[in-house]
Amino acid sequence: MLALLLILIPLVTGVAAFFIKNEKVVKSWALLSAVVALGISLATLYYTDTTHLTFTKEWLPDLGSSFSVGLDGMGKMLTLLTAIAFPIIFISTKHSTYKDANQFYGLMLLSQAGLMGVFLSTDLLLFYFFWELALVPAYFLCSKWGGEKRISVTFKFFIYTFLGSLIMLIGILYLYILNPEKSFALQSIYKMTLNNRAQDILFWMFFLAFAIKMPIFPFHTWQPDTYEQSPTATTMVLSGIMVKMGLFAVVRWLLPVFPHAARGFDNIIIGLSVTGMIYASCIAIVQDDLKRLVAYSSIAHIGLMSAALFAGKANGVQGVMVQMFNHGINIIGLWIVIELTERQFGTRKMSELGGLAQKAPALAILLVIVALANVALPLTNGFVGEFLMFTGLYQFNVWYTVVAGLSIILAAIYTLNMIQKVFYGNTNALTEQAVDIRLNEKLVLSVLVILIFAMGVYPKPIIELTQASVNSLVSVFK
Amino acid sequence: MSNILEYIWLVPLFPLIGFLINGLGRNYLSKTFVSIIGCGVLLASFAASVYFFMSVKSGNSEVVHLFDFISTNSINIPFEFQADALSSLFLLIITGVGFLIHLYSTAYMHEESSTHFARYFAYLNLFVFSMLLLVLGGNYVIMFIGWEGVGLCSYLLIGYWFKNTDYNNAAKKAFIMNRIGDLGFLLAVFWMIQQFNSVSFGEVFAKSPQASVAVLTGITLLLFVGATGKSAQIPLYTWLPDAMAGPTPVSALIHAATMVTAGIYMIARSNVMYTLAPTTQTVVAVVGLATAIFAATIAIKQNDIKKVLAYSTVSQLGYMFLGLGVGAYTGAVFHVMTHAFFKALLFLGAGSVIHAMHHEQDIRNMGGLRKKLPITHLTFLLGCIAIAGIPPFSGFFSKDEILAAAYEANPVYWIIGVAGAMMTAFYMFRLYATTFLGSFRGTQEKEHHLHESPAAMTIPLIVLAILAVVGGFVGIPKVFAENAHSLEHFLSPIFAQSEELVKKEHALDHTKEIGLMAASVILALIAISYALNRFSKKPELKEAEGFGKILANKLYVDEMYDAIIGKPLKAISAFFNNVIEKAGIDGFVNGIGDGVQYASRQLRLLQSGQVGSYILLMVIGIIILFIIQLFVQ
Amino acid sequence: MPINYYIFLALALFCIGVAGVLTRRNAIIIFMCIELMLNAVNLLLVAFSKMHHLDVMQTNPATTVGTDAQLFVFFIMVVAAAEVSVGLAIIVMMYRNTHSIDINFLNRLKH
Amino acid sequence: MNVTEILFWILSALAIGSALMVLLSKNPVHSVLWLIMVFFAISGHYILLNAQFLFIVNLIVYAGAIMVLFLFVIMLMNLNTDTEPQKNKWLRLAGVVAGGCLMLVFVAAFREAEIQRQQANAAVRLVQMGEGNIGLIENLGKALFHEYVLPFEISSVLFLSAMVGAVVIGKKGD
Amino acid sequence: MNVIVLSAVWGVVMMFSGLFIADKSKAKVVAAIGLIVLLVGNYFDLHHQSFTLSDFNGLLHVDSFGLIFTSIALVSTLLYLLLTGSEMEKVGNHIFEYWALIFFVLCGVALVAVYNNFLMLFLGIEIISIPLYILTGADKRNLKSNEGSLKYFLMGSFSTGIMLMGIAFIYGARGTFALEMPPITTTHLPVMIAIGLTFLAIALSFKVSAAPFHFWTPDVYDGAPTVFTSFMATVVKAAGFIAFVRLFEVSFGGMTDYWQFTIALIIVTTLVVGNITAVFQQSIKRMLAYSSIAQAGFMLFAVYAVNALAKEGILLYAAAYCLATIGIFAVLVKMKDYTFEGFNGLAKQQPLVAFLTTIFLLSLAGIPLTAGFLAKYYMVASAMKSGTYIWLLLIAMLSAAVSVYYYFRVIQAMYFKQGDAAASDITPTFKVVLAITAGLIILLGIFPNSLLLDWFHLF
Repeated sequence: MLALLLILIPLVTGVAAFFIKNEKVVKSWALLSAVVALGISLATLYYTDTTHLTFTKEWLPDLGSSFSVGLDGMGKMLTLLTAIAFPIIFISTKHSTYKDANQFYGLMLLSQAGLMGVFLSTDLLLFYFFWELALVPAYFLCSKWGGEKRISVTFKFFIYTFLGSLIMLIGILYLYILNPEKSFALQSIYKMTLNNRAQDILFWMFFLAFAIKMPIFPFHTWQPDTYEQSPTATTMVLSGIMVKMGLFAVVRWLLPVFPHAARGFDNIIIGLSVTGMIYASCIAIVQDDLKRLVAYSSIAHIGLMSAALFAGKANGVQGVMVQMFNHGINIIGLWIVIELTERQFGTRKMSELGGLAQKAPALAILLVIVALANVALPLTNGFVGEFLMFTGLYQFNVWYTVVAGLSIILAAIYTLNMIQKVFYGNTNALTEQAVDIRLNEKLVLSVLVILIFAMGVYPKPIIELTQASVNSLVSVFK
Repeated sequence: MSNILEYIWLVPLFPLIGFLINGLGRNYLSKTFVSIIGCGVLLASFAASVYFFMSVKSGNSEVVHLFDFISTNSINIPFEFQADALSSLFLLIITGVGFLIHLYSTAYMHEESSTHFARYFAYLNLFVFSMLLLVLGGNYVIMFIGWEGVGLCSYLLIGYWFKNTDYNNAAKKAFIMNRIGDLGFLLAVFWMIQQFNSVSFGEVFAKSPQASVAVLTGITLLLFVGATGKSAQIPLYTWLPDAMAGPTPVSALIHAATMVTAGIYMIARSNVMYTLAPTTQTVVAVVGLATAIFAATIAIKQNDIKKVLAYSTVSQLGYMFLGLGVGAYTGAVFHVMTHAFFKALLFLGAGSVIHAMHHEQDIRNMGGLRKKLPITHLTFLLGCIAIAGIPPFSGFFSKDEILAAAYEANPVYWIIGVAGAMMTAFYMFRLYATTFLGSFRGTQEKEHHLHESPAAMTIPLIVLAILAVVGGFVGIPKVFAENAHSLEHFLSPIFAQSEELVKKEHALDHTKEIGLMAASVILALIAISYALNRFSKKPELKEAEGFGKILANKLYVDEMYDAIIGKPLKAISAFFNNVIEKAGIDGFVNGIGDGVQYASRQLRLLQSGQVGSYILLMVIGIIILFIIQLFVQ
Repeated sequence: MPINYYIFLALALFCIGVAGVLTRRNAIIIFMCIELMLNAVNLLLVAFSKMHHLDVMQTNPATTVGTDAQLFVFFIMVVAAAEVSVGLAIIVMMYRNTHSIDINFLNRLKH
Repeated sequence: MNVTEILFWILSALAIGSALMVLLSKNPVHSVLWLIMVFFAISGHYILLNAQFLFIVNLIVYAGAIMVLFLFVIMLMNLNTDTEPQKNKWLRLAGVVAGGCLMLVFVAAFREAEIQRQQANAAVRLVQMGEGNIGLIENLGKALFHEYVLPFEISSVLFLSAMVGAVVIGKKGD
Repeated sequence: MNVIVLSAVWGVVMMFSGLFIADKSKAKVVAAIGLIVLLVGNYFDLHHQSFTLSDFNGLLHVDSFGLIFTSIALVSTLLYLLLTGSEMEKVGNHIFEYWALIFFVLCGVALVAVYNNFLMLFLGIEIISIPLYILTGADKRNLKSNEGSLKYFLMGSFSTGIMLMGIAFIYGARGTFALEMPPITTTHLPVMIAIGLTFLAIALSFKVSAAPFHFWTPDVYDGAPTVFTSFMATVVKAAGFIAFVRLFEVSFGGMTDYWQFTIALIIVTTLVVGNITAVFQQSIKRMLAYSSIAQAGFMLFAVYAVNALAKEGILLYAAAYCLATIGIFAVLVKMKDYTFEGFNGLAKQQPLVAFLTTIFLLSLAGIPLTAGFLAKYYMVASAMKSGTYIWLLLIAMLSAAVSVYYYFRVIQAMYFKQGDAAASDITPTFKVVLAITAGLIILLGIFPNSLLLDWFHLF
């Protein structure tokens, strides 16, 4: 039942938000809804019984699909991430003004509902529903409140990801046809034994959709543009949570269902991921726009996660679990900083900024911490995940690790460049009048920083939360 | 009752508390309070260290399990501390020297505004915390935490004056070069996990003898890559001279006494693996020796007081690696200790000079400071003598132990080593003479303002000077007195396993050893006297020429790196960004869109508006369908 | 008569009708060609009707098999008549507006 | 070759020839007349097939009423000239070629079927000529008002709509 | 069967009420009453209560498939009437006649939904076609309307000829016009059946505007008065599909191996031509014409698959497609400017209308939670169930992605572009009916079973 609430609350409040005309009220409304969702999400951590964590209702009997949602460790972790992210986003954007705020917050909540649904569904067709449902509000958010080139850019984003989803849809159907039980239920699909040829074909159909969503090189080109053009609140959702959809889907729907194909194509995918890591890191070095820089850095991080996932070693997969959460936290932190910077100076160009550390020390410190977590400095949350992922990748193949490891260095280069260009050095005409961040922003960032350190020093809870998921996944590879 | 060493976590806890107080309260605390906190936590830490040291000295040692850090089904990496001889010795050095430098800093940094002052102390405390983690860590991952932590603090402190772009660049360079090394370290850790399924020292070392030599060579080489980054060895040494951009006490603490010796600590800690991998040992020795001589050569032509010391540090670190490479682990650790004393002393002395000179660092503008800064002068001189290896100063004993071991391994090592030692003596006394002897070469105004530093600065100088003088006596070689090498005795449990594996006999007889000592001392003395003669009278003020110029430009290594790595990286990045990303992948994606648009434009021309052509097309369609239906299938 | 003769004849007429539709520009002539096609169909249907009738009659002389096809032809004529009335009305309307029934001038709607 | 066969060939040749003339005549009125010729020929075939009712209907409805309507409209539009602008030569050629190809495809298909039939030694399917009473009005009438009363009624809807349509389209003034 | 009779009768009623009712705007009311009567009649039919004779000599086969479709057609027409009915007054004076013609068309629609004999198919299609030729040309002064009408007529008659040829050959092969055909036992399809089948496939492809027999569609849809385009593009087109599916299921269902490839080719051509050509259109009306071609490509999957899933699917698709398209046309007809630019900034002027239009567009694009998604899903699923041409499905998905391009251009224009879209007389009633239409789409997208498909098993 709790699982159902996690979807319903943002859905209902989201729809309701459209009818609240007062901007202040709608902001509070959205925040309230997000906080309630967070509370429920926290409550799910407490329960382990299925009555609280699952919900099933007959839905499309002809098609063998039912409305069934449920939470396992990984699901809890990702819904928690989603539930944490939204209040943070709402608080941090409290001072941003959005035209038609009711629509903005309504759509944000709807996208939350979609995301929750993706993480919760235990029915493949339902999963597909939510998969798309998360995309549509994002499209509107980006297109309406985005930057100058928003229309064409988000359009590309939409068609690109939609195409991937459609191909997955064929795969879903094909899988259904092959399923003797004629059911979309997770358990039923897990029970299937597919022949190798079917696995190979289906694997790519599914993987393409997930690869575009994550995104993995070379399917990533929608991403920097979209991140750049979207309103930052949406970018947070996109990069903090939505990319996790791809990874989550790989864990939930790809690897356990097509184990043979996953093993067969592991080198190709890891190769792509690792290439992407280096490639994206290199590109990040020459970016001038903060958002693009973070976007490319995200591609590099996702590349590592994907590589570790397909390596299929227990450590690596565990690392991915940890990192899914942590990357979400970190990148949201980065976006908040960028949002704050942009709101104040109206630019994201690093070449136009500088010397902010003098004027806004709190912002600078918080950014440095988040940025360092992003480059996986030990004792920050980024380290635990990356360490485990590299360990897993190493067990798979040394050379991938060596090449992927270069990204550690490259990440340091672009991150430090960013810190230096934005925060250090002397102020210029633009940044002369800078003021430090407000209390609510400090609060939000502090929460993130506390999470960063808490997860970095004592990652055990999250490891234990996801351990069962890891075990079942790794057993697939054996 | 549980072991008292269970409480060893107190040692790093104090600086952490100091960091938190100073860091969070930087806008509210007064400078005095910050100083008290900053120094106080170190003092407390030092006191605790002494206490634990005593406990260890009486044969105690313990692996302290604090909590589970990364513990999955397949691997368990606890947060554990290793309290034993090696770490307790390092604790002493770090907290002791650290305290002195903190104390020194209260005066040195007094001009900073209180916010920045607090920030400075927060960073310093954080650094000490990280360094303590590094040496206390009971496994490679905890060590790595400290390892990266000190790199970070180094970065923060080098770039402390963040308004200056050059400083920032130096800080960035330090961090990135460290990261290159860290990658090696990490790969080694991954390898260890794969090989031993553990990263805890005890387990790894216990399992090492069973591992193949190739694996151990690989792991140790990768670890050594990490060490070259942190300890500024060829090829990753160039960040250290640049790191002099930071405040001088920082240079003293981080870039001379503690952080840069992390590599030595790590290898000494991993001595079992290194002993089992002779190839790596050779590599370590050769790299160490090469760095020693290479950096010494460059140091000869440097005119910045801190740069000379920086290259000297690089060079001395090279000696330490030489020691590690030839199996003289105790010697290397011994040299770490003495080096911490005299190099910290020299840096602080240099800081005192810079303080007096109002941030003038070029020795060509100094001279004759002997009278104005008597305490500084005297302590600096003692430091110079110590580093030059003149008995009975500390540097003599430690350096000699390394050189003796090097001779045993290969006499060529010794010859080159001694040549380096000679150069060390030469450039140190060149520095000394140019700075303190002769007459003042700066402006009148500057001369007028020259003054001895306050007590907070001179006391550390004096203490360190005493240590630099007498520090060597903990390791008196057997030649002079049997069993007088108390350090060796103290550290023996750490290296016992290695000793057992090698079981080498001391081939060097005592006469020969004394002969070698004498030779090195005499050569050093010759170099000293030449330097004193040459530079106290007419210091080299003009620009260097010829080979000297190449040396003065640090052999153009930075430029070379830029040409080999920096520029290609930028070019590749730009290529990726502009060509592959924009024209290639994105071009392809957009091309599909454009293709559809183009197809649309063309295809709609079929819709010509002419019924005749419509029907014609339909009939053609009919014919094709019939052909397919009737004949193809 | 073998049925193939009728089939070929009907198809020939049909194809001539198609060719006529394709080659002429006058809307009325095109329409006439379509009528030609319909007549080809009619002929074919009647032929088939008699073919099936013959088949069955050998076993059952009183059969009425084949009646349906002839009725179908009747309905085709009915529909054709209705179609002609509407079609010619449209052509006339067109002619009233443009004074032409040349289909080549029908190109306001395109692309 | 009996009379029926001779008549079949003559009528067939007449039908095809007249049909071709419909295409080839430049003057629309001539086309109409040639088309009437075709209808006559086809009606002749109906006679041969003993489809008397259809023969009559074809003559009255088609050749009589419908063609007269055509003729009437052509006259109304004053198209009684040879000046119909010709289509583009290539398009005309394409039209003829397309029609020919279509014919070719069918001929080929039936040739193939014929070969298969011969291989299978199956009998040639014949058409009943000149006898049989299904084409008589009595038989057809019965069927029409028994089994086929539904389409018969429904065709009235068709006529109604055609009627309404003619009014809507043809009525002047709006 | 009730509907066939009632619609013909009500057509006559409409004609005569034109004589007695002077107020043209009352036509709508009479028509609405008629539609409700038809719906009631159909409801009774669904419960096996035919007002008239139930023995059709095998000419009709009244089943749930046909009757549910008839209901869909009637409900769509009713919504169409409520949304766009009053726009008819702008076309010309003969409102009552227009409605009469629409009722005749409905008669044809009801006929092709339940036919069981080629004769009835032929008659049904003609009854649908002839009034449409007229309605296309209803705007007599408008040369485009004239032109569309003539084009439609010429090509329509041509296709009639083709269909008749097909029927003739099928008859030649079998000696009966009944629809059921025994499965083929020989290795080759008999040549006459092959030819007949292909001719019929071509003729019906023409009716449902599948490429390469689609050429009439854009011109006719564009030329016809928009009110009638709306009707033509939805109810009539869906009826074509029902006829198509019925024919291929009952007659040729036993020989799928012999023609699936042909249909697959038609599907691919249709999807590619429809979607790609739609991309470059500037007029939304014309874009919708091409989009209807593209949608036809999807609906053809039901013909391709001819299984139970396909039949359910085509019903759902028909409902989804009719509702969404009627909705969009209802909005379009209110607009001054039919180009994409004409919609710029509509969300500002008419937020609700823009939002509902968005739902229609999303449904057409096949985004989940709308009926359009499930419809497409059923189509693909049925195709997958019956055949193994996976490339066909891939092309379908690629073209669905392309279709997003042109549907979303409208959304972009409404929401993200500046402009002053001018929409005239949007009444509250209009909004309510539009909202009901959109609501139906959403409900169908979430609960297709209880709303529509469960009826299927009733019969």
